[in-house]
Parts: sequence; C-alpha cells; structure tokens
Amino acid sequence: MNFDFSDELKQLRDEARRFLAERNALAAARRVLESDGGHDAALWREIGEMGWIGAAIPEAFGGAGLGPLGLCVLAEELGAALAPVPFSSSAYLASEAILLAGSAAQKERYLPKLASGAIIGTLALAEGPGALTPARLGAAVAGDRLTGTKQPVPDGAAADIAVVAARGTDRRLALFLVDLAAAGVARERIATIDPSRGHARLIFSGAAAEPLGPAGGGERLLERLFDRAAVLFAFEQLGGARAALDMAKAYALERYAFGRPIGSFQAIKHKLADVYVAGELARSNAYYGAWALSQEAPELPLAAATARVAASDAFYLAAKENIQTHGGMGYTWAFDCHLYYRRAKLLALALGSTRIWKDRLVARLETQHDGALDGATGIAP
Amino acid sequence: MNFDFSDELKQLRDEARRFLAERNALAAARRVLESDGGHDAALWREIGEMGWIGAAIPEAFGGAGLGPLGLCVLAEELGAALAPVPFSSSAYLASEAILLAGSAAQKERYLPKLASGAIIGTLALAEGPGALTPARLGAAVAGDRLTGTKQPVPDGAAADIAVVAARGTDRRLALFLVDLAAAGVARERIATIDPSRGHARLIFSGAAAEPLGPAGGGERLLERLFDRAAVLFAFEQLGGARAALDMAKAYALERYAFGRPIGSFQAIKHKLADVYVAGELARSNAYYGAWALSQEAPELPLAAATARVAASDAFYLAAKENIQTHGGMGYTWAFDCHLYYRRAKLLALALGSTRIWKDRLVARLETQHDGALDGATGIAP
Amino acid sequence: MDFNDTPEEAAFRARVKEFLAANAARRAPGSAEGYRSSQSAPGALERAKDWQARKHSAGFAGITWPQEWGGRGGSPIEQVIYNQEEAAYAVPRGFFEIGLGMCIPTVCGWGTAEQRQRFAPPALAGSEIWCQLFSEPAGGSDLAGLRTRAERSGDDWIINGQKIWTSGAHYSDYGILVARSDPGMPKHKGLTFFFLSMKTPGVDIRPIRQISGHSHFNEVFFTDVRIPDSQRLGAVGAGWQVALTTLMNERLAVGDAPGPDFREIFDLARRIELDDGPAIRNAAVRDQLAQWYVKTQGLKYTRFRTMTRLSRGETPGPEASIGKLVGASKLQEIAAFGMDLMEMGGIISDPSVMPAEALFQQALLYSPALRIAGGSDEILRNIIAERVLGLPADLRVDKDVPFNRLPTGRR
Amino acid sequence: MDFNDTPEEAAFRARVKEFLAANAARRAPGSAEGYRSSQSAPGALERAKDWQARKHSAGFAGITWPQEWGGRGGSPIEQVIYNQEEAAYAVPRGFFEIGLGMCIPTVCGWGTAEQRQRFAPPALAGSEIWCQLFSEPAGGSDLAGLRTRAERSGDDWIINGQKIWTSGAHYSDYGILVARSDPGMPKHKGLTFFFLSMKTPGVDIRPIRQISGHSHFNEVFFTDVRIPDSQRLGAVGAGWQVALTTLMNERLAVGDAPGPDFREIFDLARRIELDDGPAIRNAAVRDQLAQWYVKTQGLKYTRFRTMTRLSRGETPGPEASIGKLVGASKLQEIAAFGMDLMEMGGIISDPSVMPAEALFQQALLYSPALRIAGGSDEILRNIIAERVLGLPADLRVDKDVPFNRLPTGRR
Repeated sequence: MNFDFSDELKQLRDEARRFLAERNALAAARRVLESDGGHDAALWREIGEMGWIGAAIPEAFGGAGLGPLGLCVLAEELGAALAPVPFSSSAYLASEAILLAGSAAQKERYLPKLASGAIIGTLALAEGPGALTPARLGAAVAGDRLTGTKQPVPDGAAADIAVVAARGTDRRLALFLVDLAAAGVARERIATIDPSRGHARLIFSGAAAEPLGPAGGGERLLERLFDRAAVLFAFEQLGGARAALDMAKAYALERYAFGRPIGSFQAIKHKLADVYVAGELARSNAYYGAWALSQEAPELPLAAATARVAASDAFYLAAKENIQTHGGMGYTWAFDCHLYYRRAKLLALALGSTRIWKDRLVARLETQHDGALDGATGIAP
Repeated sequence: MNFDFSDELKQLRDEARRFLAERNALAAARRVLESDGGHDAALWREIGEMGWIGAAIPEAFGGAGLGPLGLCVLAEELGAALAPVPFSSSAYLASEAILLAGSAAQKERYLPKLASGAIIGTLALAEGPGALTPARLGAAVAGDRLTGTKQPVPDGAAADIAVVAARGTDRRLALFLVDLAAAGVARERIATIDPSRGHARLIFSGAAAEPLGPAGGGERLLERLFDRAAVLFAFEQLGGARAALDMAKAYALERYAFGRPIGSFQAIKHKLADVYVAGELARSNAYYGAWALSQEAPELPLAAATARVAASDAFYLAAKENIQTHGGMGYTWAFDCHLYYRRAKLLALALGSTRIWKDRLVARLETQHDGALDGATGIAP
Repeated sequence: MDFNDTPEEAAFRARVKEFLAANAARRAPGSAEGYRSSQSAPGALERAKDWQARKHSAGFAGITWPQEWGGRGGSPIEQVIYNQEEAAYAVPRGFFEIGLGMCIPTVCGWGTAEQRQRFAPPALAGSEIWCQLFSEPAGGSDLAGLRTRAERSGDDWIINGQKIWTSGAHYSDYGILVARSDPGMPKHKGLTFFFLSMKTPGVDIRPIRQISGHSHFNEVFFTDVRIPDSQRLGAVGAGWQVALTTLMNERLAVGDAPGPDFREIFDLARRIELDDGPAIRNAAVRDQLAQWYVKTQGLKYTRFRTMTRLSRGETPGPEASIGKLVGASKLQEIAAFGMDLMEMGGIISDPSVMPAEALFQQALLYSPALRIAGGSDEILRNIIAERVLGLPADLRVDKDVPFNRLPTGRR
Repeated sequence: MDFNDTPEEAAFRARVKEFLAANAARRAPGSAEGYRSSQSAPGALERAKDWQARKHSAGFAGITWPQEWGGRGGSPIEQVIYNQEEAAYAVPRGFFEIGLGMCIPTVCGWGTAEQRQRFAPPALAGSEIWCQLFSEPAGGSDLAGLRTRAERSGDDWIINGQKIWTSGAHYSDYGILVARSDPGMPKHKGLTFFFLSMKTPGVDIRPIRQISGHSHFNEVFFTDVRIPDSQRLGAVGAGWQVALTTLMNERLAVGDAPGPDFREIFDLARRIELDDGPAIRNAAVRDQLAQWYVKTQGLKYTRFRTMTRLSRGETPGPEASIGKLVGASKLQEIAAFGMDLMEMGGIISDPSVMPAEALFQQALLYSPALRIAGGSDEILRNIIAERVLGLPADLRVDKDVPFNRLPTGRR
C-alpha cells in the first residue's frame, strides 16, 4: 500500500509551493481582481518556463512527461495560492482535449506551444446561464465555419485558441479547434463573481474551425475530458480549501475577544474541525481520483465524480466559514477571505454543478458490477 | 392580529398539561413500552370522561364541539407527555374520517361512542414497508366483504372499528368501515420501533365492510383526511419537541463536566439553540395550519404540508439531540430520552415521510395563483 | 385565532394607507433591489430627507416616541403596521433608523431637557442624521473590548482612537460614542459615553469597501478630538450602562433581508431548464424548495406571533430573536443554489444576461455580511441559549481584570 | 501511487489468508449482523476463547506486541493486514480487544517482570479476559472527574465507588482501575491506578440496558473492595499518567461500525418503490446517496492514507481521527433515511417482514450510542481542533482546584 505521491512529485509540489509564495501569487490575484486584467502574464511566463503547463504532456510534444500526477500536485499549489493564470483552461482543458482527440498534426502543431505557455488554450462550452444539453446547443459549424456565442469562456480574452463545442454538419455535438485571432471571432470581457480570473463572451460569425476528434464523437469526448479535468480541478479545490482553513486557523489564534483567542471558543473550534474533516475526505477522494487518472483505470468515471463532489463542497465550506471566522473583517474587500470565497464558487460551477455530478456519480454506480460496491465497506481496495 | 389560541383553549391546554403531569403520563408510556401492552386503558377512560376525544366532534354527536382548535391544544400536551393512548388513531383519523364522509346514520352510530372513548377507532392503510399507491393497493372489497392484510395499523390490537382503505367493486380506492370484532378479522401485534404505542397486523378474510363516502372518492377523501391529520399530528410533534428540549435543557444545567455545567459549553448551547429555533419555526407553521384547519380555508393543503414537514423535522431533531446532550446516559434504557426518539420517528412516518410531504408542498405551491407567494415575502397575511 | 386588526389598528392602518397612497409610489413586485445599494444612488440622501420630513408632517415619524419628544406617543404595533404598509412602497430607507431607533432615545433618556429639545425635533424631521460610534477593530462581537481613549482635559475630553462599522458616518451630522476613560478599571467599568458633531475637528471618516463592492460602513478615526463635558451622557465610568440602553432600543425587524428569497428561487426553478427538464420537476430541487418554504413561512408566522404580543401591549417573546439567524443563512444558501441551477453560466454577474438581473450572484457576495453584522450567527446562538433557554454564560476571563492587563491578540 | 503490498506485506498477507482459509468460515456478503448483538449469543464466549487460542498458536495474536510478552513483534501494518483479512470471515469479535489493546499493555508497561510473565500469555491465548474500569456516572467525557475512592489500609487499598460503561465486566477475569486516592489534590493529581481480579469480594456487576435493548456495558459497584498494594501500577497519585498510556494504546479502527452503510442503502434504493417509481430514479434520493458515497469513500481512502504511513513505519497522521465522527452520524442518517423510503411501514421492526431484516430499524436505535461512546461528537471535534489544528484548549476551571472543592451538579 503506497497511497501517496512519489518523492519526485512531492519535491515538485514543494518547489511549486515555494515559488508561488516567493512570487506572492495571492497578491497577484488581488491585482488582477482590482484591475480586471484577466491574468498575470509575467507569472504565466515563469510557470511556462518551469515546465509546469506541460507537466502531463509527453516529452515528444515538448512537455515534461510527468503524466497527470504531475498536474495534480501543481494544481493543489496553484489552487492554494489562487494563482491568477490560465492554467486550468490551457493545461486541464485545451491540452487534455488535444491529447485525447487530436490528430498527430494537431498535437505537433499545438502541444509544444501550449506546453511552453507560448499560446494559451481554453474550452468554449457554456452558452449563458442554464444547463447545456446537446439538444440546446446553439453553436454550429457549417462546412468549416463556426457560428454562435459562448459565455462564460474562462480566460477567453487572453486565449489564443479554443476548443469549441458545436454542432457539426451532421447536427451532432462535436469539438472544434478555433484560432481566436482569426477573422469571424469577436470577444468581450464579461463580469463574473470572480474577477481574479478573466472570462469572456466569444461571438463566432463564420470563424474557421477544424474538427477535433471524430464527427459525432463530441459527447463521449467531452465526458472523458470532464472526468479527467474533474480530478485536476479537485486538486485545485483541495489547495484552496487548505489555504482557506489555514487562514481561518491563523486568525482564530491571533484574534482575541472577551480576553481570549476566538479559537478557544467551541463555536469556532468545532466549525473549523468540520471544515478540516470535509477537507480530509476530499483529499482522500482526490487521491483516489489521481490514481485512477494516472492508471487510465476503468474506475476513473466514478472516482472523478466522487472527487469532484467532495472537493467542490469542501472548498466552498472552507471559504464560506473562513469569512465567518473572520467576523466583520471577513467581508471587507481589504482582507483576502473573499478571494477564496469567489474562487470556491467559480470552481464549483466550472465543470457543472455538484447536482449534475452527484447524479452522474449514482448513474455510474448503477452500471458498476455489484462487486464494485465492496469498496464501500472499507475492507480492501 | 390575534395569531394565538383563545383564552378558553389556553385554559383547556393548561388543564390538560396539569392532568397529564398528575397522572404521570410519561411513566405510563414507559409501562406500556416495557409490557408491550398497547395502551393505558385507565388513562384512556379518564381522557374520554373529560371530553377530550370528542373535542372536535359536534355536540349533536356527543362531542364537545370545540372544533379542531380544541384538538390542537390537546394534541400538543398529549405529545409532550407521550401519553400512551390511542388518541390520534381514534380522534384524528377514525372520527375525522367519519365526520368528513360518514352518512348521517354512520355519524349517529359511531361518533358518540368514539367521542366518549367507549370504542376506539383507527385507520388501516399501509400494507407493509413501501409507499402505498392506489395501483399497489392489495386490500379489496367484493360485494360487502373485505380481503387483504394491513400493517402497521396503529392501535390495531385495541381498536373496535377501523376505517380501511381498499379497492371497491369498481377497483377504485375507497374507504370502508369495518367492525374489528366481527368474523373474518384476525389481528396480531407487530413489533415497531416504538413499543410505547401498540401496532398490529390486521388480516381480513371476508370481513363485513360498509362504504364510507362515495364510491371512487377514496383518494380525494384520504387526501383531505391526511391534510387535517397533518395539522393535528404537527401539534403532537410540537409537544414532543418542546418536552425533549426541556429535558435536554434541564440536564445541561444539572450535569457538570470539567467543573462546570455542560450547558455552559458552546457545543451544547448552540446545539440546543438550533433545536429551539427549529421548534419555534415548527410552532409558527403549526399555528398557521391550525388557523387554516379551523377556517376550512383553501390554504389548508399548503399549510398542512408546511406544518407537517416543519414539525416532523423539529421533533426528530430535538429527540436526537436530547440523547446526544445526555451523553452516555442518553442511550440507556433507564433514561426517558429514547421514548421521545422512538416517538419522533414514529410520528414522522405515521402519515408518510417528509419526502412525500415536501413533494406535495411544492405541488400545491405550483397550483397556487401567483399571489399566494406574496405571503412568503413576509409583509402581510 | 385570526389575522385581523383590532378596530383601532384597522383605523390606524387606513390612515397609513391613505398617507402612503397620496405621497409615494408602489414598489414594483419582485423588484431586484440589491442590499442597501440604493443608498449610494445619486440624490438618495436628499430624497430620504424629503420623505422623512413628509412622514414627520403627517405624524408618522417617531410613532412610538413620547409626545414630549415630538413623537406620536403610539404603540409598537402601530409602528409595525406602518412598516408593513410602507414596505409595499418605493420610499427611501436606511438613513434614519439608527438615529431615531438608537441614538436619539439614548440622548433623550440620559441628556438634559435642553438637549432633548435641541436634538429630537430635527432628527425626527430628517434634517439631522445620527450615527453610532461603538464598534472597534479590536472589538467585534466583544463590544466592551473597545480601546478608544477619552482623557479629561479641563471641561473637555480628548478622544483618540478608531471606530469601525459605522453606518452612515459620512452623511451623519452627529454621533454617539463610547470611549475608555479609565483603562485601569475592569473592561465594563472604565467606559464613558458622549455625543458629538461629526464635523468636530480631528474626526476622519473613511469608507470600508465590502466584498460586494459597496461601502455601507466606515472607519472613523479620532485624533485629539475635543468634546465638552456637557456632551457626556451618564456618569463618568458608566458608559457601559448607557450603551446597553442604546442596544436595547434596537427596532423590531419586520421584513426579511432584501434579496432573493423563496419567491425568487421558486420562480427561477419554474423557469430554468436542467439537463433533464424544468428544474421544478427535479425531486432534489423540490426537496430543497420545500425546506426553504418551511423556513420562510415559519419566520413569517413567527413575526405574526410577535405582532400578536405587541398588539396586546406585551413585550415580544423570545421567538422574535430567530429571524436574522435563520434568514441570513437561508439567503446565502438560496443564492448559491440559484447559481447552481444556472450551471456553468451561473458565475456571470452581468445583470443584462442573467435571470433576475443577477440577483443571485449579488446575494452570494453580500449574504456573508448578514451572517455577521448586527450579531454573528455564533453570538445569536449564544443569546438564544442564554436569554431564552437560560443556559449559563460562557466562562469569562475578562470580567474582573483591569482592562490594560487583559491578553490581546495580534489582530 | 499504488494499492499493492510491499513484498514483505504480501508474504505476510498470504500467510494470514492461508491460516484463515484453513481455520474459519467466510462471512456471508452483506450479512445483517446487529451491533455487537452476536456477543450475547449463546456459546459466543466459548467460541471466542477457542478462536483466540487458535490465533495465538498460529502467531497471529498480539501481532505488534514485543516477543518478550509473547507477541509476534510485528508492525502495525501487519496488524492492519490481519484485520482486513479477518474481516471477511465469520469469527467471534469483541471479547479481547480491550484487554489486549489497552489493559495488558498498561500492565506490562508499568508492572513488574513477574506480572508481565503471569498475565500476558493467558490474555494472549484467550484464557483470561480483561476489562477497563475508568468511566464513572459523574465523569462522562470528563474522565478525570472520577470519584471512586481508594484508601490506604496497611498493605492494601480499600476501594469504594461506582464505575460505568464497562464493556465485558461480566465475563472478564481481571480489570484495570483508576481511583481517587487524595480528593484534596487537584483533579488530575489525586488518582492512583490498580489492577484486580473481577472475582474480588465486594465487586458487584450489573448490566446496563441500552436503547437498542442490548446490554453491552455494565455498571460495576465497589464496596470495601480490598486490593493489595502490589497490584498498584505507577506511583501513588500518578494514576492519570498511567491512564493516559492506556488511552494512547487505543487500537486502530479498521472497519466501519457494523450496520447499514452505503451498500445497504444503495441496494434498498434500487429495490424499493416510491409512489412514482423505484427510489433510485428519484433525484432527491440520488442526491443523498451521492453524498453518503462521497463520505464512505472518503473514509475508506483516508484509511488507505493511514495504512500508507503505517506501511512506512510512520505514526498515523491526524487524518486517522475522523472515522468515528463522520461514520456515526452517517449511520444514524442512513438508518433514518432507509426507514423513510419504507414510508408508513418503515416503523415495523419485525425482521421477518422488513427489507434487510429490519437492519435500518435496528440501526436507528443503536446508532445514537456510536455518536457518544468512545468519545462523543463534541469531544472528537475538540480533539481535532486542539490536536490537529492547534487551537487552544477550552478554558478550564478545574485544573488547580482541590477536587473536593469543585462545583458539581445534581447529575
């Protein structure tokens, strides 16, 4: 039994933690928040130089070849620091989509630049508020021209390329690669609850679009992509939950009321104990997701849904109760509590709500053979 | 605005409280629990003599003619004392069913005896574990003969008559009156989670059954009966919640740990504050239900569902956390905590789970005209 | 058991209705007014002063105040009736509550006859606004932990220190202030109470920006601010007793916090489509809706019970204390759930593309404040446990120790 | 990251598997064994002693004990591996855990070489059973608040008082005991630790009936019970330190509490029909199932993390402390929810007519005990807050005061 990351990966994690602390990524996130600037380009460049963005991209395509576990440990640290960079869009979504479904030519063309950070990729899926189903999808490709509006597109203003979900000529859902600098693409920043990450509305009016993956395979491809991303997002959320709890803990020790640290009151102690417990359960589920992801295991769909639900709830709880622990200071703009609160809700919706993932989790349990439930009795792997 | 019971009803409530304390109804409940005796016949006789059972039965049929509000105040006290009598079966269910749907002859024949307690009535509906739908109903009447098995039937071993839900000759759900002493009725006590109230399995094999209400009207009639009973049960639950909280509060003041009353620890204080809040919300909703019931108001279906959900949850929470507040003593047979815990779960299932009532609540909201929601903004009645 | 007014209440309600119909415009139903954001709208202060003056002329300002202060000498239920009716109208709110509800009653209760005559009428007529300078950065829930110093200097007091969370300091004319006049005494015994003009030299007001982006509160810095001893209320060292009377004057909350409540989430659930159909058809959504409806109605009828007591001239019972505790968390939950129903698009906060003009997204950001301001969830549970259930107070280490010997943290 | 044993672990696991396959019968999957109820079955004690003797002969008793006590001198991960494998077999459990996990290590740690030789082997072989006499009616979560008196009388001590919650007192041969030898000292300083034969005159054992109807615990009354000073462990007045070592020996929990867990509620949801179809198709049911699955798997993989540390020879981290806190409430919730799915018939507790042989109904009644016994939810949250998060301990009024001057309640 070695249910832990390798020493090499732990070293990478420690380096990431140190680097992000040195660069004060949290302060950078606040600068982006204040300026609505989208992301911190300098930080992005450094991260690219260190090879983080391409951690899971094979060396043949310019990546570090660490596999998805490399992304997991980096995601946790980026999440803890709230690093304002388009990492998730470019690494978990665009690069992963091309890795999963790209032709050899597409991989050669895009992955090295994505790995280095020279270009930024994203996924353009949502079309405003409401659940997106294939039947409701408005974006469509006729010939090789894309028409439609996508919002919110994470890092959509900064991205160079987008993987876009649209109906193909056969009217079925498919994914397309679109050069966002080309003609027929208009973009506008849009306001979201978390201005420390830029989002945009992309309006396509006859933009050139090349298919990514087989025609009609979009739904299955998206599902695979989302399962993989769910694990990576879970680590980002774990990091956020850890940082928010650390912040609450530190404040509870420093802040006195009625002549004693507020952390000596059971109302605060038990609140933070519950936050800790949710975080530990989320961590354990995320580790299992990481194992399934790294092994391309058949357990991945179920493990991903489990990790996603646990991490979304744990980060939101930690962020919300961090504000509460800070009392009046917690809801001031000047304190950093709200940055975690915003990010927690952003990430909880980024791949669809926990409502959808819980339903998906049960659906996947229903299709498991009966033995899969033995795991739940906690006896053996 | 006079959102309260009249002085006359408050006096009745105070008398009931005093009487049940004098008779030590809680000790009687424990005796029944220990003996599986079904109910306390002496207490039942006295309650009958005081006119409580017929509180809502018109004077013309031997009742006290106080209307349903009279039952509400009594229900709260009976619930607080855990009185081991077939009050709910006989008064809220059997008598109410006959009042709602009985012919003049049926009313004359049964109501005076029900009002005095000379006979005990009950409702036989459930057919074992699982939701009962008209389609799944097994009991059936052919001609005037009833066949089928009903369980659990509350107070089914002690009851003299039962209102039985069964398919009529037209195969549709209808209610029937059955004399349980007649041929073709077999009964067995069955074990439940709350042996302080007797339950039975009734096996009908050609028992004589007379229709109660019009053929095919059973579903609508049951719905009306359940809406009315939901309010009355809510008061019984309110009483239980109040008593369980009082018990927890008293223990928290008397019991010392670490040199101080356990009620001085925030873990206990805040737990009991939450129990109190749930109880107050349930009380307010139950009062509104009582108003709607007493006025035969069109708001009753919605008000009843609201009162039912609030009261079921509040009593269960109070009973559960009363055990927790008592620590080790709380789960001993010798302490009374478990009596409330058992009763809370019994009552929460008695008219169907809160899941069903929550669904029903929303269904009723959907059919309200839009203005009905204005109430929810809390400005005016 | 009925919901009708007594004949006297009905007559009063009719007069209120008449006044409002003649003088104000009805509020659009379900209008999405953000939390207090209307206060910062241009011209809001002038409109509020004008409205207060009209209420005053019509006899609806200071309904429960004694007539000798210029009030109506009415009953609390009349105040409730007025508030109920006014809630349906689009009139300015939020500028006078603190002054009329807390400050002036304290000034009138502890001040001289001259002070009553000088300050009550203009406050009532809306020409002078008051604020309350109690909270401090080091205080929080522990109000008496305040550190702002008041030092005697001849006939004056010199004030140095910092207050925080002062609503309306920037538009207020006067303020009431508690400061520490003797740090060598135990916490609650070394305080003295004053009022002062907010224009006094040395008073520096800075807005506090909240998560929501709005600034409803201020920090107020005092640098050698001079207050004549004649503006002291109560004895030297008796400031805590005076402050307690201020706090006891907190008005009855009648409405809920503004923002998405049950109606809004119910409407959203009826309109929005999930992946498998309208949200309202989803059993998990229905289950959640029912729970909020039960709470919302429970709070509403709890207010009815309070009003029943008021209507009888009784003091509101313990049931009145639960509104904010339940309501604030419910608001935060509804906001988050509404966003969840909107799925990946739920993070957009641009009102022009969002259901309910992005009210859910706004509420996500301002609801955390409601769980803290005016008594945090934790303090409210303590209050219920102690004052309603009679459980013992928390252990205190700060009661009999000189204030300047109490341990303090880095915050 | 893998779930495989190291080669050494795999070899050990293979030996365990071989032993179990040859000596025990596999447990029926999903068998509905009530909470500890099997302990009171006729002949259970004899079967347990026989099984323990077989384990001992095969070298699987006292796996982590040093060889000089008769143990295997193995590692904690070996114990975990053994427990994992044994969990799949229908073998008697619950008779020896306290003696081997807590009592004998204390006796061996603080006793003489003769005492070690006298008591360890028969305990390990299952011929002598031990119990722990710590808790008292007035104690509860406050273990050190015990009042049982120990008075010196020549070479003996005279014990008077009452213990409670003593598992297995009625079938135990020996017990370890903490008593108050000096009530004039502060609470933690006046205690002394002993062991004694449960057959000593003056020891009176009475079973405690629980809500569930079972009696897994006892009250033990001491009336002038005489214990020779040679059976004292540790110094006079040092009983608390000795007791702490006992408590630190609490064994690693490997399995969940017996009863309906995720599998059972999932199976029920698949089988039972609601008014509108199978429960598993209902979105509210699915939502709830998913939440329990997340918790159940979270606990499972948390145990894997603990095992990983053990496997490396490290001390388990703080993650090991959350199992009971999460598991006990989850069990209570699942029990209540399962009953809800059965609707009006859900109250029936007759196994012959109920799904899962009325396991949900049984669990409703025994789950409250799990939220209390062995550290209540509140104590566990305190432990996590203090030992894991490093938050301050609760204020103590009972630390430096003579025990007999401490305030006590009526309970």
